[in-house]
Amino acid sequence: MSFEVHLDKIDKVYGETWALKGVSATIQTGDRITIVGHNGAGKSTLLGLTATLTNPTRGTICYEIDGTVAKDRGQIRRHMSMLSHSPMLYADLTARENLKFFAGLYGVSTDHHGIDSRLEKVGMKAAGDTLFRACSRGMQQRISFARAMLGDPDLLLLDEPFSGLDKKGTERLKNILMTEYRHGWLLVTHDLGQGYEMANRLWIFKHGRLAHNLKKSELDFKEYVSLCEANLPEEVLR
Amino acid sequence: MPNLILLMLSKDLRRELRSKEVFLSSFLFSLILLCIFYYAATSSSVAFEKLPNTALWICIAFSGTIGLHRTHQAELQNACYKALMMAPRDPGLLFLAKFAANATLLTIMSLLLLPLIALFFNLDLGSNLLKMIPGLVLGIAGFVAIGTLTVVISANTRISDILFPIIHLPLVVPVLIAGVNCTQKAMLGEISWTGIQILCVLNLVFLSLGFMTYAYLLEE
Amino acid sequence: MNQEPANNLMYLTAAYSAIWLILAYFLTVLVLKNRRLARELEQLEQRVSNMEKNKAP
Amino acid sequence: MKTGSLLPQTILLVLTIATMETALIWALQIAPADKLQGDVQRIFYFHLGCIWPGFVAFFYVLYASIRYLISRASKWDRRAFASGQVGLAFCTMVLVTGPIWAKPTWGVWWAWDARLTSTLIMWLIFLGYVMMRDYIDDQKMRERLSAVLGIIGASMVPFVYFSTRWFEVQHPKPVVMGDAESGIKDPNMVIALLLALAAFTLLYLFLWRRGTELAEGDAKLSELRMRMNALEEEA
Repeated sequence: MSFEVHLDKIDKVYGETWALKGVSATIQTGDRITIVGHNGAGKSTLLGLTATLTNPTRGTICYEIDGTVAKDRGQIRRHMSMLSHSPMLYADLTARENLKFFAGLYGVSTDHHGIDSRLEKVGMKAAGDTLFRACSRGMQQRISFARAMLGDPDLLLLDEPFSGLDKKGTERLKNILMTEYRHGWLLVTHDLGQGYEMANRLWIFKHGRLAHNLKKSELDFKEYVSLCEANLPEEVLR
Repeated sequence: MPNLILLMLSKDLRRELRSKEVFLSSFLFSLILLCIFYYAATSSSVAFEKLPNTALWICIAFSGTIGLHRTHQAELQNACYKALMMAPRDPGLLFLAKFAANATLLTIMSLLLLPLIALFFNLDLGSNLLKMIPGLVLGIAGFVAIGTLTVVISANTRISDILFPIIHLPLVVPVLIAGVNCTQKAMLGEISWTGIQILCVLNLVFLSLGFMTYAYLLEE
Repeated sequence: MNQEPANNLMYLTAAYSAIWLILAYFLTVLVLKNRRLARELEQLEQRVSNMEKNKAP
Repeated sequence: MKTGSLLPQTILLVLTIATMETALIWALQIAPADKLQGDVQRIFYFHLGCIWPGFVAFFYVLYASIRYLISRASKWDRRAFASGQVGLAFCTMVLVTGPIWAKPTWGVWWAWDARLTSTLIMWLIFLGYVMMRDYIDDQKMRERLSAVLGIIGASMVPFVYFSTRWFEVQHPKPVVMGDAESGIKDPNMVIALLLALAAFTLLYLFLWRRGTELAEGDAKLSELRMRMNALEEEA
């Protein structure tokens, strides 16, 4: 199964600010791309655009599924899902009820057992019947990962999935991402070390432009950090 | 499609049973409204007993607005609505599902309100209850059909809580006029067929409008 | 119908002046916005040309 | 381009003023006073004159909003918005002149007459439409949501009219002077009414054009400002 996204000269304008400017790139099957950029540099916008949640002001996005161009939004959406810093799950439902609802909504047929095995994969089987609001932030994010994985997506859109997690929680979620998931993703993050470790492609955004689009093999971590420092303001790098 | 509606309905009902958000915001609020209503009526020497229908619809209009706003806020919490927006589903069907869930919640709320109104206004509902149901249900359906759209529209503005009633209530005036008439007649033991016909037409128009335009609201 | 004609004329005047007042208000708002727009456009165009001059050499 | 659009603009303006003058003269001087209502009835010419383009304005909002959602071209949003604004202004005129006419004829400023009520509700619907735009920052979002609200609002207008009238049948009017004895009979009255209609239609066209141009200027301005910001940020 191949799933490719072609971005062609994308402009996106919000109010009077330019979120994205002339972004052209291709996301190929299995690309694990880490995106860094200063605040408001259009990283989340890019994820929203890729997820077909919003339309570009100018330019086109083209999706290719198994070599044929897909037009139908529903069909495209089945191949992607999003995991962001907000879990996108209902606080008043249990983990199991949440997953059941979204499985139904996304047209994934899962019986009781299926939901259980998905919860087991993220190590949350025991907490399946606790209310989502009673779960810790780390647990919530793991359940949210199970939600994102419901449709077995070919491309994961990760919008700062680690924010608000402690070190242990981050490690755990990262491990799950690296072991349980085999396809590509777009990861927006502030943590350069993590971003570099998890990626096989590195994107650096500056003022809404895709300033650098590099393969991981082209540069080592030190070079990456210095490249980021050259492009990004200090407050992003902390 | 029935699947999707059932799914949304069971989710919203379960959420409601746990959080009691709509119950608190709508039903208890209506109770307070009824008290105010009593004192406002009697202090101006209006026969309070003659106003059960008025009180019913004022409660529905006000608490319905609050309830709709509340349920949508709950969707926005944790960005759940974003997950709904990304669902690979026909937006029109999503609208119908959301509408069905909202309408069911508000209908249950108003059915709970009916005995209370009968009690406060010394009304003998027994024989006329069945005659009231069509007007009430259709009226609420129309109210919610528009509300399901306007609540999303106003949620994207900076002052959603204020703007929602301002844009919602004028749009549902035709529904309210027809609904008020239907239930008033029903309380007198008649059925207003014209009123029910009008309500049916309005519902049809609202639902098709929502079916066609909801796609444009499910964007960022 | 049972009012004095003079009184009647007062209402007539009131109605017509109300129309003109609303119209005048609308027009004033339009004109004022237009002026502000023209002013800002001029300023911006100047800024743009300044920047381009700075860029050219 | 600017000089090209200036000539029709001027012609339209001159035409509007001329028709408006003639309509005024006809309504206030030439048309005879109403037998029962007296001179107050003269309010009616301009009162009715406002309603008609008000309706046109709202149906244009419907049309332009649909065109916007199909094409997603900002020009349709600007046209719809300008039309909504003018419609709101005309609706306000109707709402203000209505009570002024009602007081000497009906004896009260406001009666819950179907015409008054439905105009009031229509006014509220479009006040919401015009107001909402100020509270959405993102342009595309504003255009999209306005278009949806415009469609819902404008398609509600006939129902508002219908339902308020239907309601009136249920409850006979209070002591209201009917229009049976008075009303428009004299040919000069008809001419006055037609002239007022023509004048306000022309006025609508003129104001709508100006409003659209203003919105276009605004769009151009924010585009420029945005490019400036981007340039300065990079520099």
